[in-house]
Amino acid sequence: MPACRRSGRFRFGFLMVLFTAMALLAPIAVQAAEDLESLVAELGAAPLPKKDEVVQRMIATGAPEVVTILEALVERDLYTRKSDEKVVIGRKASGGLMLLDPVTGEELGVVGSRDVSRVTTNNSLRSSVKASMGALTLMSPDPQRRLEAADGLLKSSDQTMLPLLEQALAKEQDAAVLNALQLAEASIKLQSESAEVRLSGVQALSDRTDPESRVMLSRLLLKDGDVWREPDENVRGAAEETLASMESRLRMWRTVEHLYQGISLGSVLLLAAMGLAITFGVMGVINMAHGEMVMLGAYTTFVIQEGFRSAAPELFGWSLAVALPAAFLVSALVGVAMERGCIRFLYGRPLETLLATWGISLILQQTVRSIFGPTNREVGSPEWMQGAMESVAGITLTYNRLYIILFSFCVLCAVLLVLKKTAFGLQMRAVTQNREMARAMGIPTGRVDAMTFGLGSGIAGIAGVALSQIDNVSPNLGQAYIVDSFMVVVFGGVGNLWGAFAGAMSLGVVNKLLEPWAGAVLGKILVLVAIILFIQKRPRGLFALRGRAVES
Amino acid sequence: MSLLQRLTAPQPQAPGKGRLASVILLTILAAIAILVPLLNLTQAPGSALHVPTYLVSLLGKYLCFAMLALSIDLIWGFCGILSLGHGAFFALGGYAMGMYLMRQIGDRGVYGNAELPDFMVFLNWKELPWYWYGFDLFPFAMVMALFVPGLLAFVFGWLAFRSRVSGVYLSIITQAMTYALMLAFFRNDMGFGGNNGLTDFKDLLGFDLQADTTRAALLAATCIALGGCYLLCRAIVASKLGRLIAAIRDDEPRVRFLGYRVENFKLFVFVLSAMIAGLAGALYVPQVGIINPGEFAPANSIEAVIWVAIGGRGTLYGAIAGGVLVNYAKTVLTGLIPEIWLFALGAMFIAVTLFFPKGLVGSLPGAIDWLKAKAGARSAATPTRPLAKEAGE
Amino acid sequence: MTVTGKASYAESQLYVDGVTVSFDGFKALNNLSFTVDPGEMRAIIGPNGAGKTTMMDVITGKTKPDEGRVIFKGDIDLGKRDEAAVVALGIGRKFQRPSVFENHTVFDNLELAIKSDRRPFACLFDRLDGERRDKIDATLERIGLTEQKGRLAGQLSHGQKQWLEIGMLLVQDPELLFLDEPVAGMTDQETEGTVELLRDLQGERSIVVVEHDMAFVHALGVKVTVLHEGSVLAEGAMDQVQNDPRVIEVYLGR
Amino acid sequence: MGKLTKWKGALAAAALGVAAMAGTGAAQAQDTIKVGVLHSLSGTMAISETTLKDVMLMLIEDQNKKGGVLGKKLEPVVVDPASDWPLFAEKARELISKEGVAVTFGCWTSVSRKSVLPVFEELNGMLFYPVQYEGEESSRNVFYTGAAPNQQAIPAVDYLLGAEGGEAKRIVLLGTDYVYPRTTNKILRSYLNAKGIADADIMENYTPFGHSDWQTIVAQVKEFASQGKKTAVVSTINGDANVPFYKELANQGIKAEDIPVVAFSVGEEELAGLDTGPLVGHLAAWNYFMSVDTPENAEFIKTWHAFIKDEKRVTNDPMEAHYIGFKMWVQAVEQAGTTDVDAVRQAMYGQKVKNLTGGTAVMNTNHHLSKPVLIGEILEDGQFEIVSATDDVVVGDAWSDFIPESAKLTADWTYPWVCGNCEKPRFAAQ
Repeated sequence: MPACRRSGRFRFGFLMVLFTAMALLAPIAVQAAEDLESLVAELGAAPLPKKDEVVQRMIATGAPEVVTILEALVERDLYTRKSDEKVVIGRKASGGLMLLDPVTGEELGVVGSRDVSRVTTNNSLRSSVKASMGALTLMSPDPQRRLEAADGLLKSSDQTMLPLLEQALAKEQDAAVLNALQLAEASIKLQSESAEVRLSGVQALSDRTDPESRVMLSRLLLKDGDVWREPDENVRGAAEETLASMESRLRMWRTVEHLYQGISLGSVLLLAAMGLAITFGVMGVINMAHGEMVMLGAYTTFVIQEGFRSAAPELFGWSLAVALPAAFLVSALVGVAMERGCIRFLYGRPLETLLATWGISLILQQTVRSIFGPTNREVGSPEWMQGAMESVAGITLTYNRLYIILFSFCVLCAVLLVLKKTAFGLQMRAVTQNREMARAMGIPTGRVDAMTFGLGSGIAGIAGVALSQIDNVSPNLGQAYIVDSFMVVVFGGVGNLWGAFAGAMSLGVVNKLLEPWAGAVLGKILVLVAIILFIQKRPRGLFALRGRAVES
Repeated sequence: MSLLQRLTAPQPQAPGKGRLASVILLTILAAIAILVPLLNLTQAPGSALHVPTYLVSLLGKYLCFAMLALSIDLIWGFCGILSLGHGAFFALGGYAMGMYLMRQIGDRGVYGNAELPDFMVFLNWKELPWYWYGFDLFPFAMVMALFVPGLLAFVFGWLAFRSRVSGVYLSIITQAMTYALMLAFFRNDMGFGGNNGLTDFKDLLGFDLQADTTRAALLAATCIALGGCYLLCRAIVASKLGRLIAAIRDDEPRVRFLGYRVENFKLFVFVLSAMIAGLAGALYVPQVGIINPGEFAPANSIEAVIWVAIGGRGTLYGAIAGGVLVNYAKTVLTGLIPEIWLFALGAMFIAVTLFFPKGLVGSLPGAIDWLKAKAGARSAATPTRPLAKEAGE
Repeated sequence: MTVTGKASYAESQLYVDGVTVSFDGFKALNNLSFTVDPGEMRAIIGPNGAGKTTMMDVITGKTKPDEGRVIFKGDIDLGKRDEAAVVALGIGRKFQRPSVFENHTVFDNLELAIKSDRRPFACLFDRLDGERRDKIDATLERIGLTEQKGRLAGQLSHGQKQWLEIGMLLVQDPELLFLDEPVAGMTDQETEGTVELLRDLQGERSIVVVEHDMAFVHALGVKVTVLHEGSVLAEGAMDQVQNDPRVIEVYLGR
Repeated sequence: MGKLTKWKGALAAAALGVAAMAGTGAAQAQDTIKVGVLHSLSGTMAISETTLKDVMLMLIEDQNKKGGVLGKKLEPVVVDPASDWPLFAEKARELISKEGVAVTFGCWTSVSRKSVLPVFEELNGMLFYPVQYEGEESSRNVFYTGAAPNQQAIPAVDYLLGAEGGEAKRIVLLGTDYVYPRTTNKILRSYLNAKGIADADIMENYTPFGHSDWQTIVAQVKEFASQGKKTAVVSTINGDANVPFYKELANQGIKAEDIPVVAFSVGEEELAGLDTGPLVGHLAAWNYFMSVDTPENAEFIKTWHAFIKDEKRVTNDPMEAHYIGFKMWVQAVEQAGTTDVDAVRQAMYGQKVKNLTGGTAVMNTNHHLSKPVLIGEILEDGQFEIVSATDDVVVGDAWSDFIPESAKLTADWTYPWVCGNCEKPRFAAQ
């Protein structure tokens, strides 16, 4: 894992802030301070369900080292040394783990990973520790840390934290943290003893639609047996009303979300089909090895990323930028080799190309399986492609999909430009329209054929880079997309890139609109049946030219 | 445009040396039908002449695939319709037989429910769905094995041919059809056992499916069915109807402007071909002991087309040979070189395409001529062209 | 757009009335009207893209007109019928590119064409009777291919293929015959033969010849209709049409 | 005359061909014991099954180093059924009747097992099946070394409902649409109902094999979880579909602390193809995890890395299942003094092998193992941290107690009670 995710370690300046927080928390720390050392040892030895209690007692000591220890616990850096059962903090170092004394911070030397065993945590423990730590890290200079603290507070809904929280709210600049803090504030208010404060909590949520607020509000409307969780009728009424208005606002946003998902599926289909639109649509080669070209692109990405991981892990974010041209080249070269070695003998016999390319696809699959093994390969996403844009409306637009949509449009434009504006594009169109005439005019038809096929294959390779971000990278990758790609090309109209575009988008959107009510399987079946019926209406696809010449 | 022209361009027709080939083929089939069961049942397992049961069901499986290939050749080789979804008809026939075999299990299933197959019992189905009615009767099931694929082919063909969907568009939507069916049959809610399909068959017409005699009889029945279908296809191809569908393949507008309703002819052959595929599926299931939605996979249909191409399209016997040959190669290679057999298979497809465009069997007449010419050349020194060039257009 | 022809449409063999067809905005036929009389031979000429083939597509049921109608024998509307139905009414069509079934023998080509039950099952059991065999032989004689009857049509010369295709139409006994460029790619000798063949046919049935070859049209010596941009530009005897300034401008002049 | 010779020639050729095919299997040297390995090396399942083939080769090589079995070397017979289910049956028959294998280790998917089952029963072969499955089966000729639903699904759900797992009140059952998820979810639903979770709080969703676009479903899960009750996801999503599912899960920001996902088909091997950073804390339930710290496991991993010559390769649960199955078979053969299937079968019952995770696995007379159940959380390095383990081994149930028709049934293959699906004892024929 990139080390950067563990950034924001304990810093001295931060300590000062902490002490202030500690002072505010003084009432909790009145109990006799226990010996931290023995508590840490107890933490290591306690079974999972008992650990939380130990953690609470550690916090109660008010010792500043507690934060470090608890962070280590949450980050799974807390270990028990096997030799003497001492609980230590372990940091990755060359040759194994550098052990630190949790209380004194003193270095205890590097040991192998087999010499220590990790202090186990689980989701509920971590979540409760984070909640308890919220108070301690709310003023951290690191926004990520503050965000976590706010999330922790949201979960603990600790009434005593309200004053500190208000203080933090007043100072906060970062929008995401502010948002989380407001949520936490509302959550704490909703847990208040006073119905009035609870009502104000409900009102504070009225402008939002995110899932967290909906969780909080719907919680008020639950019953435990016959008893309402929320005793006050007014608060319940307000919550109900707010929820209803959220729902109505959400309904529109959900349509937007479905459309986004549809377009995103469509752009994946478009990427997969675009190369085919050239090799199959323009050149007439029924290229069953198209999927394998996509797969080669994905594997190229894998190889490039491995290179980055071993040579320059800090530049990992750039790996995709390098992978794109590399994947294009690899697939294009294999495509050219295929064309020169086999397909060129088959022009004029398109059905035979189906056979030969099927054979090639088997060979390519097995080659990749022999070289890289049959299992999935890990292709990572650079930081900027991870996560999602959480809109205020509570719908999620994931970054990787967003980039793929943009990327597919860029590729489409680039290909259109190549075909329409370059000399090669002109030659290519000339050759596919009238080979004899083109040859007579001195166009090297053989080279143009090879380059056209190379272009189609190269685009498939580029698609592989994008698909590696959302799907398996395995020898079977190509198989999963070949049928869909053919559907898109045929649905849109053979030999027309705009057709492929329209076909991919309409299939993607229709599929995603159907899915919520028909289910994924039935939705897909319906789309296929729709394609079959549609072809009856337009036997040459969506974007076919109508006219005498086309039909002859 | 250019693609469509190419797709509708006439395919080379193998010279009509069908008679000799038919005799050889039917002889081999008769020999298999008589000799293999005989050698399997009468010879002791140690004897050199003994045919192991393993081989009996293997041969049966090959011949079912050969029948599927035959049905594809009828429409592709002679009518120019490339169906990339013929596996669907095969699988539907198989399911009809499978449903009969499931019902035959009766209360011998694990839950002892006489009415419901096991997979329905543990998925809480309370009663038999209506479309399972009647499948406890063998004749009904057999009629369905032919009727259901035929009906699907009729509806699909009626839509497609009437709208003049042709060439690659037709091929791709046949693929959509089989793909959609595959997804549908994967659904457990469909009531066909989902991914596991139908298995654990016990007996057929009261005969134990695991008995050697039953297997031998099934093999013989497959031989007879294949021979019969072959003769039927031959008869059709030789009739005026046959010449007409070949004419449709070569020049569809001309046929249309001679006053024939081309769609009806295509539909007729398509439905017939689907029914042959359905029959092949029905014979296949009791011999391999399972039918599941994997049979609908588009790749299976494409592979079946490849058998035809490898054997030689437009000859009928070539398709049969191709079906047996490719599957035999698969059996041998997956056992012999399990790690790399795909290389061998892939290379075989490419080599046949490049060097024997008429298929292995389809190239035989040409090869014989070439050999003869070569023999003649020694005395007369007449120049000859290499085979591959001659076979290419 | 002169509507010509002496007889009213009720007595005409074919009456094309204001037909318009457009493909994606391009008008292939634009309010086209003309009449062919029973037994008449007519030549239709026009530059590339004038709409000749589309006109035949409309008449033979392949393309549906956007506007206008096509009336056969005074009262049969062809607009709603498909190719097979149009052929059944007695209209035959020869294509520009000779289209015969190259993998069948000459005799088989004619057998497939001869009048018979056109349904699949009938074809499955159809056996040629003596009467139809005689008719095929007579047609073979007429198109001069008796010697070739056992050969594959693909092995015929270009001209022979054209004749075979005409023969395939003749065995159907059509009342109206469309011949699209019947002498394209023929040697002079073959062209002469074709002229003879057509002359021989004249009077038996109505024939519409669509041609580029001026000498051939001249040799036929029949009434000529000139198409331009989907409409009739001029009509009359060849000499008369050849001197029409509009025709010279759009067609002959180029 | 000419015709007659042709006929004769054809007949002779046919006979020759048949004889040639039959001959290939004949005449085997009997100085080795053949072990069949029936795992897909190509097609969709190669991704999981190839590893198992390698494990078998490793185990056999290891055993041969120790001198083989009964003084004979073991000889692996590897075939490729190519993820093609009927081909599985064909290959099984080939292994048993042509190759004469003493035992077969193989299959992954339920359908492949169902496909070969009649063959093994007819020819009285012996199959070791190493993968967790839906149960509802007990065959005389199959030993099930993977987990039955009660050895995986039920303990995992118990964990989610318990205090440690976060006391989930709403459960999403996500699965691929085939028999294993359907059956497991059916069992789970009736179990959840018994635990007081109403049907309204259970969401069930099925997707096709290899489903790759999870946007809608993950969004639906989020939606379902936003109704105020703690929600957890139980995933029986199969094979390849998992990678895109987890990628989507990570990108839509579903954190394990909010909505934990517990999976039954995701192990170390599946995670090897993923960036697990965003997935930390999601769960899986198995009988084995690579991260378990025992000397046996360390030894096993060491041998595996040496054999496969790749330090990065992981080990997983079905590999342990093969390990246990193979060891048991070797012990049973040594004990029976023969490889005869009937004798070995009787010797199998009660065989004990030390688990790689500590404790001892026992083969029961219903052909299922007693094994411990572990629940692990995903770590950043793609390994699992064990957060819960059963105190004792759990006896594999061939027939679930939560399906009424099935609860009545018992499986017991000890002589003379010989039946895999009986309500009352059934005895061997006299």
